[in-house]
Amino acid sequence: MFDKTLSAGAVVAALKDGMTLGIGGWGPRRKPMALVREILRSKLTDLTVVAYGGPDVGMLCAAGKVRRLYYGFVSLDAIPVEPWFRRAREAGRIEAHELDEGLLQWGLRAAAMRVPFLPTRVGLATDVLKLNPDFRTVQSPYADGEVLLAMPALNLDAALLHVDRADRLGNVQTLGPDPYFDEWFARAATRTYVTCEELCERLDLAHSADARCNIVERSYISGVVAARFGAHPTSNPPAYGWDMEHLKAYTGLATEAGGWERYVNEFVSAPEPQYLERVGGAARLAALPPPVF
Amino acid sequence: MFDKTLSAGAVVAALKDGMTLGIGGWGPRRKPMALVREILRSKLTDLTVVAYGGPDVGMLCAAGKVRRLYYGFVSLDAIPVEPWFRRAREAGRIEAHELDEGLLQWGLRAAAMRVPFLPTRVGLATDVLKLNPDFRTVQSPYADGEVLLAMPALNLDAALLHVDRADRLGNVQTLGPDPYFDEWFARAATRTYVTCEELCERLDLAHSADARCNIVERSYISGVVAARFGAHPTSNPPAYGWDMEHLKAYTGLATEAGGWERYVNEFVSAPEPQYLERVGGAARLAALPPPVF
Amino acid sequence: MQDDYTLAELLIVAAAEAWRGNGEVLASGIGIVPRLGAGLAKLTHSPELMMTDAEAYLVEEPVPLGPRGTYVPRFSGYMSFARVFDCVWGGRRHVMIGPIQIDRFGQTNLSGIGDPFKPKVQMLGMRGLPGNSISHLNSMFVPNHGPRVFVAGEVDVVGGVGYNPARWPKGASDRHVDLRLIVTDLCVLDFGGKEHAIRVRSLHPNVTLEQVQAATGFPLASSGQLPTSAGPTAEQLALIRRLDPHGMRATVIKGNPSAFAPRATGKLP
Amino acid sequence: MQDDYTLAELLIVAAAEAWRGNGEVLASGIGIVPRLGAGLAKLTHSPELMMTDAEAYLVEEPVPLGPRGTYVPRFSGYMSFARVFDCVWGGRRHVMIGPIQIDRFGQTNLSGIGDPFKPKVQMLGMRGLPGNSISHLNSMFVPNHGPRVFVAGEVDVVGGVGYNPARWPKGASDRHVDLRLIVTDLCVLDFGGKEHAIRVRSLHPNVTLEQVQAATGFPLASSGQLPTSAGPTAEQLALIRRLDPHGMRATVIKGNPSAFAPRATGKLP
Repeated sequence: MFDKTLSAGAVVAALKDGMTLGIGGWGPRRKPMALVREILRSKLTDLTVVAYGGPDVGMLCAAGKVRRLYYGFVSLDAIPVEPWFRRAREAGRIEAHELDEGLLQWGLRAAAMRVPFLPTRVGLATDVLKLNPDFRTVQSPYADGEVLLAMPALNLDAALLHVDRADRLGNVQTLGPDPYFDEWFARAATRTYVTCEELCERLDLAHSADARCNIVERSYISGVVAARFGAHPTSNPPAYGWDMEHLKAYTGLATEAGGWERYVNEFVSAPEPQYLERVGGAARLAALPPPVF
Repeated sequence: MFDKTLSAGAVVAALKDGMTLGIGGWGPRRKPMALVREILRSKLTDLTVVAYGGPDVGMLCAAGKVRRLYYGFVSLDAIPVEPWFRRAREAGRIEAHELDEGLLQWGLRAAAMRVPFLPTRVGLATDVLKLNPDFRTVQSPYADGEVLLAMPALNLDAALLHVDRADRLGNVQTLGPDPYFDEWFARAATRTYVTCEELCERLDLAHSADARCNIVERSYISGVVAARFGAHPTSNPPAYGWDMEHLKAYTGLATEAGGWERYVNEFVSAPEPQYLERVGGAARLAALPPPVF
Repeated sequence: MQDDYTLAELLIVAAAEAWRGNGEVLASGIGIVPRLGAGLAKLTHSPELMMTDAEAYLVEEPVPLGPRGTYVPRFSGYMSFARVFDCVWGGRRHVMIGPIQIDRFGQTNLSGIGDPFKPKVQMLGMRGLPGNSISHLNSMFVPNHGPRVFVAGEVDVVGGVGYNPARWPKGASDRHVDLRLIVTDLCVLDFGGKEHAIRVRSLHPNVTLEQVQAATGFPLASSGQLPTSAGPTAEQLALIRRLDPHGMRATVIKGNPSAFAPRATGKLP
Repeated sequence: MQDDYTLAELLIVAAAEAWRGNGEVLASGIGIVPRLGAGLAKLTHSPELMMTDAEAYLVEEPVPLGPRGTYVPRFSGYMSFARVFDCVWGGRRHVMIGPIQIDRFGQTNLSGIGDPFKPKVQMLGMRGLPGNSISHLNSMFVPNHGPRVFVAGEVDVVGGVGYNPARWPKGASDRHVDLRLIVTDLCVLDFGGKEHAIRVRSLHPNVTLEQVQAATGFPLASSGQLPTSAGPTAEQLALIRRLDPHGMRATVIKGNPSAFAPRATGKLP
């Protein structure tokens, strides 16, 4: 057969400055953080990022990797505003294309369906139009003649996702209750790279009974990286919750001089195995409780 | 609480001549046949029907209930062309709005999202446009300027579905591997009526673990009818397969003089409990094997 | 005895009223008071309301706030984020959120303060405001009624649409816009004034119309004798306690005052 | 020994070639020969192909035709009908179907014969032809090559689009249209002629170009010495038998002839 496994470093080496990257997950949930950290370790820059943002977006902003950002929010949930994103925004350092959450997925669907736009009322009469001056309206060709926002396709050069299981062929499964919009990030992207908690030789042989947890067919998956706890410090339900202790410390640094350098030195500069040790090791991470709402 | 259960007769009494009805399922799969039979027993007529057609469409055509039909196909699968649909078409008795299968769901999604149309390339350069002379194109307002088909919303007055489980509140679950487009029929409809194999008091109390099998939230379900084997002679996987013996006899009648009257007399004229007896009774129906492809 | 309730508890009862008679909609209360209000509505006057476990499932019994002990929610349906948007765009939902700014048109802001291209204070972002406000019923909760929230001009960033004709492109449809209640720590407002102007509907105990107007950046409509906002009945209070077993509602208003505590006049932050 | 195969088996090998070098696409073979061809492609030259169990799941091992005995398919992914359309519109698919009519432009018909408003013979309907043909790779299978299938004018009902400029509205894009092979009981055709004209690519044993042209309602392109279509190797034959344990391929061509049986000349239905 064939084998799509590669290292996080090889994924990042395949990305180019100026690319448009989609990042799966939702806020502090199931983010491909091992790949984000690998980007932080690299020289990759000048990115356009499309995400339901959490610490992925915050860290990329803090590191100056983001030129342009399409987002509905950037939040750590229990910490409502991502602190590093806030700093970057208040400094005017990123071109902010703020969107309605539903509009963002509509743009991904347009890209997935390979149409230039999808119509909607959402965004009309709001400052979505001010923050996205390139957006146009379209008129219904039917008797209603209604004018709608033509949400443009958010075509991605690459999407990054974290999943529970993957195999060497690129089949993937997520086991949490909500797949978020990962499927649509993948379908909107030319290439998609996933990190996974568990790498199998063949998902059909190992986990056939869970095939309905397959969020997108493998033709959309270009590369697979084994990364146990690769979503940390975000959650990967139901396996582990987010690491609020870590996120609080990370947030605290945002108001300190040299805070980002400290975070990088302590958690990012060393490779991933050390990262996992520094945040407490496998036993602690596996025991992070799921959040209760 | 509240209680949405009613009889099949009450459902049909709530429908009006000239309405646009969507029918869930796919070909000879999970069709709300008990409701279709109840329509056959009624005076309801002049319907516009939207369906991935199987014997539901064939029977409604045979009975002269259909004025206008939106469909991608009408098939019994192993019997590729639905025989009664074929007769009606060849007699020129129905206004046929033949669509691409994907276009049909796109029209349902437009209705579900309450937009007047959704754009697509699908249907351009084909006789979909000849058979749907009211369809219009729309031009992308972006630099590509591409001309696309503006698939109009297929707004339904009512949708009819068959599900495995429902409760009195209108919560529903389907247990088969494919939910087809039932969700989108429901979202496209002002009201949706379901028949169910198993009626529960409360699905949250009885089958919470299967909540992900809930195909659409109960705000879209107006009425619930208990109808064990309500999909017969179509399949309801994984519970029972289609009844090919019955479908073959039904097909054979289409080329006989008075064939439809014979079918009605034998299977439709008596109420549903007798129908189930006449087609072999519960033990036979429960043992109908799933088809193998 | 019946008067022995906090302002937060009164606000929960007021919030619950937003969902009365809505029919079968998804009741989304974002934040402690709105969520408890939605739960209370479902447990009393509006059992047909739908509600989530705040994650991906629908429940028929509102999930209590905070750690659950041995309580395990039971699911009647599925409501992933993807399905939420389908539900929103389909219109069968009523959400109550806490914007950082509201203007006379009912336009709302959750994005930030100042220039949206370089905000003085960046907040959450648009989140679902544009979609919610243009698709289905919307209400708002303001725990700190003052002119910083109820701004004199337009909100700094329009996230949620309102009844501002100047904002609507020609040919666009506002037919699904339906703003309902604004529950604040001073009063309950609605959009029942002329051309959907914001109107005082009831005043909380010991609050005067003058206080409310002084704390609001634009003129409020009002008519006749204003009722006093109803507090919880004993039954409602018992339900509120069941829905909030850890007393998280005590954190909503500073000092967790009684509903009948005297108000400082000329409240201006 | 190696020549001991049926025409159907040769067609399966010819069909399999359609999916060579496509990359990672969903290989959908509709009907016995196309489905066996897709399976053969995956088991030999193109393991990256995706395939379904003909219901709602993806498999990595092609599912054999007919009753399965103790064989239980194992699933690597999910492919409901809804997802099929996402896959189709996304373009990562190659389908081979058997149209009832094909014209010189590659336009195809599965709807019916005669006036589409009152057909002489109603067939299946458009099914997925418009979407398939405008979105991704398409091939065709014709077990009865003749002028009733390869019609002189346009097909009676255009379901699948082709290379017919007159059909395309100004400004519409045909950039994803990519018609590949037509495998018939006489030959293999492609769209490699001038302006995508249909061209003979290879002739089956004992078939002449003249026979093929006589059985086709429009002029076919061809160039130079035409090769004879390859039959299965022993390995391919073994795989075909594994994929079709009940011998359903014997029902495809009337009489299930050897690939080397003599052909009647002037085959005209």
